[in-house]
Amino acid sequence: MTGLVARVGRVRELGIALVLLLVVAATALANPRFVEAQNVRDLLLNASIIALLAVGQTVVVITWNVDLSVGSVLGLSAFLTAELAAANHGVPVVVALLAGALVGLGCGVLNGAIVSLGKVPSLVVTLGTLYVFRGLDYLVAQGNQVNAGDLPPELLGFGGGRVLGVPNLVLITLLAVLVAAYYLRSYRSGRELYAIGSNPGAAVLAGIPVGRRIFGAFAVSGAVAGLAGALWTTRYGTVDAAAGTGLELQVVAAVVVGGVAIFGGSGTVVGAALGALLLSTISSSLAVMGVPAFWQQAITGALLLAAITVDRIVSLRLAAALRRGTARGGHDG
Amino acid sequence: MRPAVLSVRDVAKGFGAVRALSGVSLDLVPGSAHAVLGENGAGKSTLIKVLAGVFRPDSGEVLVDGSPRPFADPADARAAGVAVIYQEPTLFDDLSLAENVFMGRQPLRAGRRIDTKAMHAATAALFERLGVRLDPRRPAKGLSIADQQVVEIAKALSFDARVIVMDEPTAALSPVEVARLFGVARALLEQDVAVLFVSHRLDEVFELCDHATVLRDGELVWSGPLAGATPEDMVRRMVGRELSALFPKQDTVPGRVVLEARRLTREGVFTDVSFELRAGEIVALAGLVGAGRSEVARAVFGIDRLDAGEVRVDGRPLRGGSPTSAMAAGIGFVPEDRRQQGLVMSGSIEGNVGLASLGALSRGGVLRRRDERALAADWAVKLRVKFARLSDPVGVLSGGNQQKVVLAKWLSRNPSVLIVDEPTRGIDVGAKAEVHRLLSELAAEGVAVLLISSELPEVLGMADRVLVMHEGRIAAELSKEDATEEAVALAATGRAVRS
Amino acid sequence: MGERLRGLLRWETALVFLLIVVAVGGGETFLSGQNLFYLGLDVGEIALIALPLTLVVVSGEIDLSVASVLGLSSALMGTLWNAGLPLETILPVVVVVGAACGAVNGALVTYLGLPSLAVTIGTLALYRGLALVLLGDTAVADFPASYTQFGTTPVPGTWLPYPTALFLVLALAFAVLLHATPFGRATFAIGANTEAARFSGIRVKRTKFVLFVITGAVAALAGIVYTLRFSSARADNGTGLELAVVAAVLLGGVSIFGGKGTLGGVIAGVLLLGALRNVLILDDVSTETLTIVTGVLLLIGVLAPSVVARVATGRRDP
Amino acid sequence: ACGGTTKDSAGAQQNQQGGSATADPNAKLRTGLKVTYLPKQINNPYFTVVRNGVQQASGEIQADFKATGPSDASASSQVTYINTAAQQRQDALVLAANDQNAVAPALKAARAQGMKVVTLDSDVAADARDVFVNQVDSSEIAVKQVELLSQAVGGSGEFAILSATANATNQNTWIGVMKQELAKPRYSGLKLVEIAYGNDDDQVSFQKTQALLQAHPNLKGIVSPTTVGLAAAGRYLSSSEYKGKVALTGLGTPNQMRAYVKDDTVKAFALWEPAKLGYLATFAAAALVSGQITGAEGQGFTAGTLGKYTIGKSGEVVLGPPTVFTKDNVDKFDF
Ligand SMILES: Nc1ncnc2c1ncn2[C@@H]1O[C@H](COP(=O)(O)OP(=O)(O)OP(=O)(O)O)[C@@H](O)[C@H]1O
Ligand SMILES: Nc1ncnc2c1ncn2[C@@H]1O[C@H](COP(=O)(O)OP(=O)(O)OP(=O)(O)O)[C@@H](O)[C@H]1O
Ligand SMILES: [Mg+2]
Ligand SMILES: [Mg+2]
Repeated sequence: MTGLVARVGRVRELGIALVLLLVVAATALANPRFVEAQNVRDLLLNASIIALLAVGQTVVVITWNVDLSVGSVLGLSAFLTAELAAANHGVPVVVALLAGALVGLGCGVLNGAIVSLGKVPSLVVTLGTLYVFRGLDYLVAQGNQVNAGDLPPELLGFGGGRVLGVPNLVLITLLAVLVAAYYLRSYRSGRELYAIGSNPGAAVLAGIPVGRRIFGAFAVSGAVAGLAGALWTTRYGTVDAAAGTGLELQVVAAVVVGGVAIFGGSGTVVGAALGALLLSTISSSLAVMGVPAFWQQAITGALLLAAITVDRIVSLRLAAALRRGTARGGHDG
Repeated sequence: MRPAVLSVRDVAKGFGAVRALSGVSLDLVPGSAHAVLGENGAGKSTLIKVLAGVFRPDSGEVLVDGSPRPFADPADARAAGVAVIYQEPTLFDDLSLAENVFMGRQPLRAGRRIDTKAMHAATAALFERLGVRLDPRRPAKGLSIADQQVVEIAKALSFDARVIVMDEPTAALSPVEVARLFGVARALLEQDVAVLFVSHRLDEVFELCDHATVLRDGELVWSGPLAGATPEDMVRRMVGRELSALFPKQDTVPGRVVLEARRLTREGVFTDVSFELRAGEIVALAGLVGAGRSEVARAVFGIDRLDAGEVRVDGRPLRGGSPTSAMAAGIGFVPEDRRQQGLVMSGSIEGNVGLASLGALSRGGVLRRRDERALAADWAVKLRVKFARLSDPVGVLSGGNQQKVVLAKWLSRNPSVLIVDEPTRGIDVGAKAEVHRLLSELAAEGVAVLLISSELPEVLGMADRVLVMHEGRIAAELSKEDATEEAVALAATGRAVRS
Repeated sequence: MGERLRGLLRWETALVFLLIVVAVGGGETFLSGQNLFYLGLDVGEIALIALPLTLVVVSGEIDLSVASVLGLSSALMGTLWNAGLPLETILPVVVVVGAACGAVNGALVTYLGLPSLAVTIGTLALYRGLALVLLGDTAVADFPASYTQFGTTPVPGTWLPYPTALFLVLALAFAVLLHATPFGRATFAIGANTEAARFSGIRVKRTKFVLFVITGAVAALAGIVYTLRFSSARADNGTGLELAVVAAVLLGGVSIFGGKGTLGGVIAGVLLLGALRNVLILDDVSTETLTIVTGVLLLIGVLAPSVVARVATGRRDP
Repeated sequence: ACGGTTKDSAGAQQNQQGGSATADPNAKLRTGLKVTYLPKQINNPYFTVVRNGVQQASGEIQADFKATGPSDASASSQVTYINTAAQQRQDALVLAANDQNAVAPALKAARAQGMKVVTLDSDVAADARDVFVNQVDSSEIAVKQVELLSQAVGGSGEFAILSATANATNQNTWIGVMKQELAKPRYSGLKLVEIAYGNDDDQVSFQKTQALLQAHPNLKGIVSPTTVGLAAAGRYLSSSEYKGKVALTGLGTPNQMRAYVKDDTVKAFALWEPAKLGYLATFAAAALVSGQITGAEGQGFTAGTLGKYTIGKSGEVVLGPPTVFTKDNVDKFDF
C-alpha cells in the first residue's frame, strides 16, 4: 500500500517529466535544432521566470490560498529595480536583485497581513492588490519606459550570462526550486504549511501558528515575485509599467499542471516548476513545429484541461485503491 | 491528596443562546484518572476544549500547578504538557501517519531538519505499543474511523505529557484495542501522569477511573470518588430522573412491507445486507461505530451508489444513486451529522425546513414565501422548536432545536419510510424524549421507521426489531423480546451468528 | 452568524449609499442624460456577465472563462457573417455555442469533479484560442447599421442604451431566479453546504451544470452586444475582462466561498464601479488612480463585513 | 441566406468625406483651445514621447492640453475617453486609434457635437475623423526598410518579418508595400519566409524571434517594423550565437537601439521623430478648430517650427521622410 502511495506521489512528477521528454523528442524528430544547446538554453530561460513564480505560488497554494497579485508584483518590482539601476549605474547586480526581492516582500507582507489578520479569502484580497500594485506601477512609471540602453551593462550581462553554459536565470530558478523543495520537505514550518492546507481546523488544534504561517507563505510568494521582477529586468532590459500583466493565470496554470492541489495540502515545487517548463516548452514546440500561430493557444488550453483531467482520474483511482486496501487489510481481525 | 497539576475554577462558556458550561470546577491530579460523565450535549467536549486552549472561557480560570494560566491557543496548552485526544478525529488527510503523530514536534537532526527515519521509527513503536499494524508512511486519507482514533491516541502518547485528556477515545475501538489502550493508560498513571477520560461506556469508566465528575446541561451536578458508587447511581446523576420513563414506544401492529433491501453491497464498506421494513414498525440498526450502518442508510437513500443489490419501495425498485428518486418514493432521511449533512447553518429556519419541499412550495415556478413560512411555523409548533424568529439562521439554535429542524424538514414531506441516523445525538434530555415520542407517533400513523443508534438503551426502548451489524454485515436479527443488552452487544462484536 | 448576516446587509446598504454619494458628487454632468447613456454603455458587458456569474459564485464555483467565451462568440459572429449567413441566424447560433462552452465547463466541473478555478483557467485559454483559430487577426467591421445602432443609440425617447435595457430585463429575470425560485434556493443551499443540499434531494450536479450553461449563454450574448457596440468582431475582444467581472461580483458582497450574496448587491456593485470610473474620468483623474481605487474598493468590500462582524461580537473564537 | 440581413444585402458602407464646409486659410489661429491627447494606452513609452510634442505645440498656441487614456490597448478601451472628451466639450481630440472601427461610432458622435478629430500614427475609418497625420508616407518607409535589409544581408537570402499585432493597420500596410517592392528584379535574391507577430509585447516579440531562428535554419535577416519588436529582437540576437550571422533592421527608437547599433547587432534602422508627430497633429487640430482647414485635399496650414504642410488624399498629412540611424548618428538623438 505504502509502495503504491509513494509511487503515485513520485509518478506525479515523473509523469510530467515524461510528457516533457515526449514533447521534446517529438519536436526534435521534426526539427533537430530543437535540441541544440542554444535552443535548450532558450527553453529553460523562457520557463525560468514563470517557474520561479510557480515556486512562490506553490508555497501559498499548499496552504489552501492563492496569490493572484504575482503578475502585478513582478511588474512593480521590475520597474522599480530598473529605475534604481538606471539611476545608479554603479549598483552591484546582487543589490539590484535584492532590491527587487525587497519590493516584492513588501507587497507579500501586505497580502499576508490582510489575509491572516483579516481572516478573509485570499482570492479576493489578492485580486484587489492585483489592481492596487499595478496602479502603483503605472503611477511610478508615468508612461515612461526604462530602456536596455539606460541600464548598467553588468546588469544586462547578468541577465544574458551563463555559468558553464547554463544561463544565470535558470541557475537562480533551480536554486530556488531546490531550496524550497528541501525546506518544504525537511523543516517543521514547511510541513506545517501542508498541514494547514490539508485540514485548517486540525492545524489550529495541533498548535500550529496558522496565521503566522500563512502570512509567511504570502511574504515568500511576494519576495519571489519581486526577485522574478528584478530578473525580468536583467533579462529583457526594456521595462515599462505593463511588465507581467496577466501572468498570474499562467502561473496558476503551471502550478495546477504540476500536480499541486488547488485546494491545498499536497503538491511539490518540483512538480510546479516542471509544470511551468512543460507549458512553455509546449508553446515553443508548437511554434517550431509550424503549428499556425492561431492554433497554439487553443492547443495549450486543451492540453491544460487534459492534464488536470488525467491527474484527477489518477487520484480517484488511488482513493479507490486505498478504500479496497482498507477493506482487505481489516482493522481488528 | 496530591496537588492538582491542571485545574479549572468556575468556568463558564456559552455559544450564543446555548450555555455549554456554567460554573464548572475540576482538579486533575498526577497518577489519577478522572472521568467526566454526562449525556450528549452536557458540555464534556466543551470542558475539554477549554482545557486544551481551543476555547477561552467566558469566565473562570484555568490553573496549571495551582497558578492561573490563561491558554491563548492550543499551543499554550501543549507547552503546559496537556495532550488531547479530541472526539472528532483531527487528522491531515494528505500527510503520512508519522507526520500526523508528530506534526509541529518532529524529531530533528543537524540543522533543525526533520529526522524522517527517527520519526517513522518512533511512530512504528507507538503503534506497536497500541498493538496495531499501521504503516507510518501511508497517508491518513482512507483510514477507517477506528484507525483514525488509533492515530489520535498515538499522537497523544507521543507527548511527554503531564496530562492526557481523552474525549471518547474508545467509541470506535474493539475490546482488544480498548484493553491495550487501558494498559498504556495505566502505565502512564504509574508514571504520575494525570488522565481525564470521557466515555459513554460506564464499565470502562469504572475499570479505569478513580474519580468522576458529572455534568448536566453544562452544570456540575456531582463530583467525587467512584469507589462505592454503582453505574446506576451515575446514570441517575447524569439524567436526573429514572430511565424507564424515557422510551414511550407504543405497541403497533406491523402492516405490509414498504421497503425491501436485497443483498446490498458496497465494496469495502458493507456486504450482502438484506432487510425489510413494515408500515408502523420501528426497526433499529445497531452495531459499533464503524460497522457500516450509516453507509447502508446512505446507500438506501441514494447518496452513495451500490455495487450490487437493490432497494424496493412498495415492490418497485428504486433508481440507485439518486436521493431525488428515493424521496419521490416516499423515503425521508435524517442524517447522522446535522452540521454537515442535515442543515445549511447559515440558512434561515424556514429555509431549512422547506429545503426538501421546494417543489411543493412553489406555484408556477416561483417559490411562495408565505407557504414556506406557514409550513415552518406549523412544524415548529408541532415539534416545540424554541426560536426567536423563523428568519434567524439555524446556526443560532441549540443542538436539540437544530435536530428538530432537521426532523421538521423530513416530517413535513409526509414520508412513508423514515430513516433516522443517530436522531438524538447531541440533544438534551427533554428533547430526546420528545424525539422518541415523535418516532413512536409516526409509527402509530403507519410510517416505517429505520432507527440507527449507538445508544443501546435507545435501541432497546424504541425498536420493534433489532438488526445488529458487524463489519459491514448483518450479524443478527433480534425480536423485541430477544433484544437484550447482552445479545446486542455480543452480536455487535461479532460473537453471535445470525439467528 | 446573525451579526455576519447583518454585516452583509450593511455592506449592501453601504454600496447603495456610496453610489448616491458618487452620483451627487458627480454633479450635473454626471446626471445628464447623455452621461447616463454612456455610463450604461460602459458597464454593459461586465454588468451582463456579472448576473449569471453571481449565481455561479453563490453556488461555490467560479468561471474565469467568461471573457474568452465573449471573444469566441464575437469571432464566431464575424466568421459566420463573412460566410454570408444572415444575422437573424447568426445570433441564435452564437448564443447556443456560448451555452455549449458553458456546458463543457459544467461537465468538467460536475461530472469529473475538477476544481472550477483550474478548469476555467484551461478553457479561458482554449476558447480564446478557438476565437483566434476562427478569425485570426482579422477584424470584421461591416455589420449593418440597422443592427449596430442597438449598441450605439438609446431606446427611443429615453437615455437608456439598448444593452442597458437588455440588462434590466435580464437582471429582473436573474433576481427572480436567484431569490424567488426553488432553483435559486438550491443554488444558495449548494453554496452554503453542498453535502446538506445533496442530503435534501437537491440535484447538485445538474444545478451547477445548468448554471455554467447559462453563464456561457449570457457571456455569448455579451459578446454580441460588444460586437455590435463597437461594430467590430475580433478574436481578442474583451481580453482580461474576467477579472473585472469577478471583482464586480465580489464587490457586490457575494462570498467567494459560496452561499451568500444578493443580486441587488451585485447590481449596486457594478453600478458603483462604473459610476466611480465615470466620475473620475470626467474629473480627469488619472487611469493609475482608477486602477488603485478599484483594488482598494475590493479590499474594503471583503474586509468591511468581517471587521464589522468582529467588532459586533467583540470576541475571539475560532 | 433567405431574406435575412446578410453581408451581401447590407451592402458596402458609405464613406462620407469629412470637411464639406469651406475653409478660410487666413483665419487667425485661435488660442485657449481645449485639446485632449488620447494615446493607444497611457503607459506606452512611444506615445509618451508623442505626448511631449503635443504638449510643446499646445504651449506654443496657448492651448489647454490634457493627456488621458486607457491602461490597455484593447479595441474598445478608448471609447469611454472619447465620450468623456465630447462631454467635456473639448475643441479637439488628437488620438492614435487602437482599432479603426471600434472607436468610429464614438468619434462620429463626438464630431457631430462639433469636436475636431485628428488621428496620428494609427488611423480610423476616414469618415470618423477630420485629418490623419501620418508619420511617413507608407510606401516610402516600406521601401526604405527593404533597402536597409537588402544592404544588411548582402542582397540575397531568407528573411522574416516580426510585426506587431496582426491587425495593426500601419504594419499591414507596410508589409503589403514591402511585398510589392520585393517583387522587383532588384530584390529577386530576397525570400520572405514568415511573418511573425510579437503583439507589440516585449516578451512575446523576444520569444518569437527565438522561434523564427529555430524554424528557419537558413534565416539571414529579420525586419521588424515596430519599435517593440525591433528592440526585443535586437536584445535576443545580441546575446545569442546568431549575433553577426543574422542581420536585423526595422523601425526603432535611438534610445532603445543604441546598444545594439554600437555592438553591431544592427547596422542601421529607421524611424520618424515621434515628438514631431504630436507637434504636427496638434497644429493640424488647431487649424481645424480655427477654420483654416476643413480636412479637404489640397488645403494648407503652418505647423509652427515645422513649416507648411498640405493635406493630401483622403485627409492625410505626412510628417516627412524617415530618419535612418546608424552607429555614426545615433548619439545625436534622445527619444
Ligand atoms: N462551536 C460551537 N458553537 C455553538 N454551540 C456549540 C459549539 N460547540 C458545542 N456547542 C454546544 O454546546 C453544548 C455542549 O456541547 P459539547 O460538545 O460540550 O457536549 P458533549 O457533552 O461533549 O456531548 P457529546 O456526548 O455528544 O459529545 C451543546 O449544546 C452544543 O450544541
Ligand atoms: N472518513 C472516512 N473515510 C474513509 N472511510 C470511512 C470514513 N468514515 C467511515 N468510513 C468507513 O465506513 C465504514 C462505516 O463507517 P461509519 O463509522 O459511518 O459506520 P456506522 O456504523 O454508521 O457508525 P456511526 O454511525 O456510529 O458512526 C467503516 O468501515 C469505515 O472504514
Ligand atoms: Mg463530546
Ligand atoms: Mg454512522
